[in-house]
Amino acid sequence: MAEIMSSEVVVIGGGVIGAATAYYLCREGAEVMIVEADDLASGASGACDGFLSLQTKALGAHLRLAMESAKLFPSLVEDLEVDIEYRPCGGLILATSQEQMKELRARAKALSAEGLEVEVLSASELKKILPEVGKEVKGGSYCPLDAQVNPISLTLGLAHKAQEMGATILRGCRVENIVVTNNRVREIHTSAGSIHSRRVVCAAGIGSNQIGKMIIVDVPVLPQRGQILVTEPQEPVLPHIVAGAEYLGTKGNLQALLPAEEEAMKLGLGFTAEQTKSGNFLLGSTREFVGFDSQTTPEAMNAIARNALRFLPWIKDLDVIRSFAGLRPCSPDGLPILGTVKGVKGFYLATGHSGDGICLAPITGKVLSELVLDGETSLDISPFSLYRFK
Amino acid sequence: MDTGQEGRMRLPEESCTLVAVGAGPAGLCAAREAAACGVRTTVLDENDKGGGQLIKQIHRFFGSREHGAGKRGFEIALELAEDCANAGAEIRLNHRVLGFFEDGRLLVEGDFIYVLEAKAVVLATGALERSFPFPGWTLPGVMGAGAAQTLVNVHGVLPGKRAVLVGSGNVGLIVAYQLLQAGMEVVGILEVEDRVGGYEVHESRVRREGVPIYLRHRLLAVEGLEGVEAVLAKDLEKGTVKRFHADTLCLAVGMIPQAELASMRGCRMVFVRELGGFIPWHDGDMRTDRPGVYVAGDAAGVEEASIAMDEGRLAGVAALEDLGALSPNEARKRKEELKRRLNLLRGGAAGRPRAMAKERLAAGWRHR
Amino acid sequence: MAEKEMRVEKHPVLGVMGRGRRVTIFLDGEPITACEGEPVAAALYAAGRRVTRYTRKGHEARGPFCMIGRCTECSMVLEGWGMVRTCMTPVREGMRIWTPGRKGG
Amino acid sequence: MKGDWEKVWEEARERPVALVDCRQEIPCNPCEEACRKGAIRVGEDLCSAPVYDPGRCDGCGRCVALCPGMAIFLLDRRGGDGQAEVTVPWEMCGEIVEGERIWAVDGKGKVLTEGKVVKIKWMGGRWPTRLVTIRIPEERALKVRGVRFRENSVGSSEEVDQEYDLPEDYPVCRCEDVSREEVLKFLKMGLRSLTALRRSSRVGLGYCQGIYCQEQLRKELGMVTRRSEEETGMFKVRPPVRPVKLGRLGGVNG
Repeated sequence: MAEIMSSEVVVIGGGVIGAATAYYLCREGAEVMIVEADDLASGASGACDGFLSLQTKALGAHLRLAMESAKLFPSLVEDLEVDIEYRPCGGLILATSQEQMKELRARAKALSAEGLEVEVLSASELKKILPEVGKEVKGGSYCPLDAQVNPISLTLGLAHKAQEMGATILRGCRVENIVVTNNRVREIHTSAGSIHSRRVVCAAGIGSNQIGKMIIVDVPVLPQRGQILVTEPQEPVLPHIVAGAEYLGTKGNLQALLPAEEEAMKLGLGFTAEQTKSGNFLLGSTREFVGFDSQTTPEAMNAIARNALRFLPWIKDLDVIRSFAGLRPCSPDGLPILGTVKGVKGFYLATGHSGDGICLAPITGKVLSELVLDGETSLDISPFSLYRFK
Repeated sequence: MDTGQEGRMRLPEESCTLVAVGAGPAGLCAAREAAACGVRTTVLDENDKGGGQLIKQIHRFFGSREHGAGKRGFEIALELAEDCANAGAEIRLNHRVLGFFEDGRLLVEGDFIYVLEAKAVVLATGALERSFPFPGWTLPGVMGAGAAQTLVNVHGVLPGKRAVLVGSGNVGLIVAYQLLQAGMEVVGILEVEDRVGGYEVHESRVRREGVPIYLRHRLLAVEGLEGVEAVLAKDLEKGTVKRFHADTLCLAVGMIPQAELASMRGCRMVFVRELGGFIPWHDGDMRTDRPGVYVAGDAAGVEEASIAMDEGRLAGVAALEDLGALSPNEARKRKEELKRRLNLLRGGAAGRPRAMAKERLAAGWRHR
Repeated sequence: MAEKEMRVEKHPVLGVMGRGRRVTIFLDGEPITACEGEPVAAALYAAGRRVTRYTRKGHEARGPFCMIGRCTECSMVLEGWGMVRTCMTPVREGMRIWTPGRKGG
Repeated sequence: MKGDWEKVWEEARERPVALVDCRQEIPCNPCEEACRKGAIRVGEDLCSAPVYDPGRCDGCGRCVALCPGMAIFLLDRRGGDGQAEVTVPWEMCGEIVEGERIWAVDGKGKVLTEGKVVKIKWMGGRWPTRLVTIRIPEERALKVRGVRFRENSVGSSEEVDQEYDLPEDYPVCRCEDVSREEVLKFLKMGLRSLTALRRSSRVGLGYCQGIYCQEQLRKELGMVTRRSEEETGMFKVRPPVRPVKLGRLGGVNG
């Protein structure tokens, strides 16, 4: 196609990270173009739950990033025109053994040391905030700052607001090549024509590896499948977002919290539950490396259902009306990949969020906008450098 | 069964040679062919009776002897189910297929959930009544014409006292007639076109009972508080609006093929207007583009029950051929005979566009 | 509408329609006469009850639409079991069903 | 009078004969199967209209009972008294008794005359049809296609005088109760894929899995994008395609 476009910044990917980046860039007055191969939230951002969970983050930089991100959500609620269904509901992690309780206690201590308030609850204390749990449940940890959001509305809201501020969104537009001359990004070839731009943010999620190849950089992002069950809508009955301790285990590869069952291990099973604003329960989830296959499987549906009933037996009479699977852009250590790449000026990475994309989107957008426009960030993002893997 | 906590219960697995999903005319006929040939055959259906939507058809059917023509629909349903069972197929009623995965496995809910694997799967999942939104369409008392038919003919319960029907195709005409048979008053049939859509013989039947057919009348809205109280329609000739006092509105505006399982399985889906919408692509023998997956009946394009029967038989024969249970020669012979019959059934003015669509499908179906 | 008027007693084609024995079911606590084995939705219709649920958003009345288990408009709460499609659920003596979304119910 | 019917008219002086009023291409031949005298032929091409030879008809009435279109009748003029007996298939509710008077109507439902019911006979398999024979003046006999007690229900509507104001907003998606207005709002935001539109508007995310509203959403999107239905595509189908209890799925309450 002959059309030649130009933009100050091009953001590749119309998921939550791309939308957030575009939003914060636009707030700083930048001219932004979002290039999206399909449509907004068509990848992992549209096929995940709405957990904004702080207590599940890795200690250290990851947690700090998440805590900074959490602070930004209330401002988004104010600023975005779409109802993002943000609910500061607090989050629970439930333990099903004394060993797990011990781990949760240790984590709570460590998290508190880093400034995140987390309370350990005995079985009887737990009863006060979640009256009915499975017999196996021995207690849990509660983080009042954990919250919930509608990931699709969030993505849509950010992108829409960016658009209002002048951003252009190219839908159904595939990036075919990135032209680099004199060590600097110059042009992006897309299925809709060429775009002249000296700054490109790669927020392409599981497509990041392919984008990286265009500038001969290996971006180690692999798709990790997460399956979720959706139930019929109900009156609000689940006050918090809830996860099982094994979710922490499979997420952070914490030996002490991995599931005992072989099948569950294979699926990377970890219990999560939330009730959305529309009333549906979202029950998760798995962590599987199966390439780009986003089908749901009978085994996982069965395993997720069975696992959910261990924690919340009273939901057994709910109808499951759908299942879905998202492909998380997974990095080798499960932490995001943020920052520049060596030898190619004007290319920025905002990917590899590994299932924390929704939670980390606002802060990612904010620091990326700083990085792109000022060359430096208000928060140290060096722990998330691409070069930590080498 | 185990209560799940300690029970490391996995999904039970089962296998069989041929599975037909749907115990309507297509599924039963496909299964009968297979079972009669000695192949281990299972039919799954979510209803508590076999026969599909034939069970609510109390009128005598078109077709020829092979299709039970001249008999009433429910009578044909009983015979098909009996034939199928006598041939040795196992008909599992109250079994819901929840999923058909790309690896070919079916997830089924009967008394418990299980995984079913089969070398051949015939999807005969039927169709759904089409509807469209308009003001008041969600009021109780607005329903599919087939829904009203189910209520009166299967359960012997009237949906109301006075009905308006929308659509003068064969379904609209027949259902209007059947509501009258059960003792309901039919206030009128609304038709947006300038002529009746169904056969003259069906039109005549309702007209003889004094039911007016309002041509060039568009349904505007339904009024009512917690149920239908009146139906508004616009006379497109005069530009005036009529209000009909009725407590029931039946929509007879076509059917949509239901082939969601084919779509889930990864079958190529094509949009064929003449056949009601998206259907799995299939060749002249009812094979989809996925090995071992066949489709028949309304799920392969909305047509008559008699066609569903022969398509089911055709799918059964094709599956038998692919399974090696039938010699190529024998299969060819049977397929030719069935195709000859199908051609005859699609011979009239009403059938020709469908016949042509089916031919285009068999020839590969490319975008025009 | 009285039950007698809603049930087809003698049909010109089907003759006297066979029905299960008369039993009582409870709709939002109120007893309703039904025939064993017929779908709950049909029993409600026979009793002149067409509303099967109220929507969560607009509190609008809804009723059976497809009668073959597809539209889910007839879904109601069956005590001890949860949501069921009433057009697919046979009547059993004493079953208690509740109208979802009904105010003051 | 058409050629065939002239012959029917003549033959009916000798014995009751069938009057086959079937002109359309209908894939159907029970009349041929019903006739033991070979008076009705459809032949190989199922859709051809029946060819009928009144000369071979013995007036048994089997075709009248079995015709799915209820388009065959009997005419009997043996009386020769200016009256004819016409037999029609009848499957309506209510009772007809011999001796009572009833309307005779034509194929459009117009009342032709009043007649007296002279015979009622059940024919046609396990679930038979009633054949009702009425006696009417013979000049009307060829036109009779039915009998009826009630008057036409025409007149049960009223004209609405004022310009009728249609409610503008109504649900597109029944399950999730999403209005058309809401859908348009998301289209205005620029959503262009069916999946994205579904996820954002929630049309099709309900209990029924979007089988009713999908077509509508496709239409709305197609109008904006000018894409055909095939190009717009379908909702991705995810299991379970029928609601299933979580306990069942997890293998608990079997």
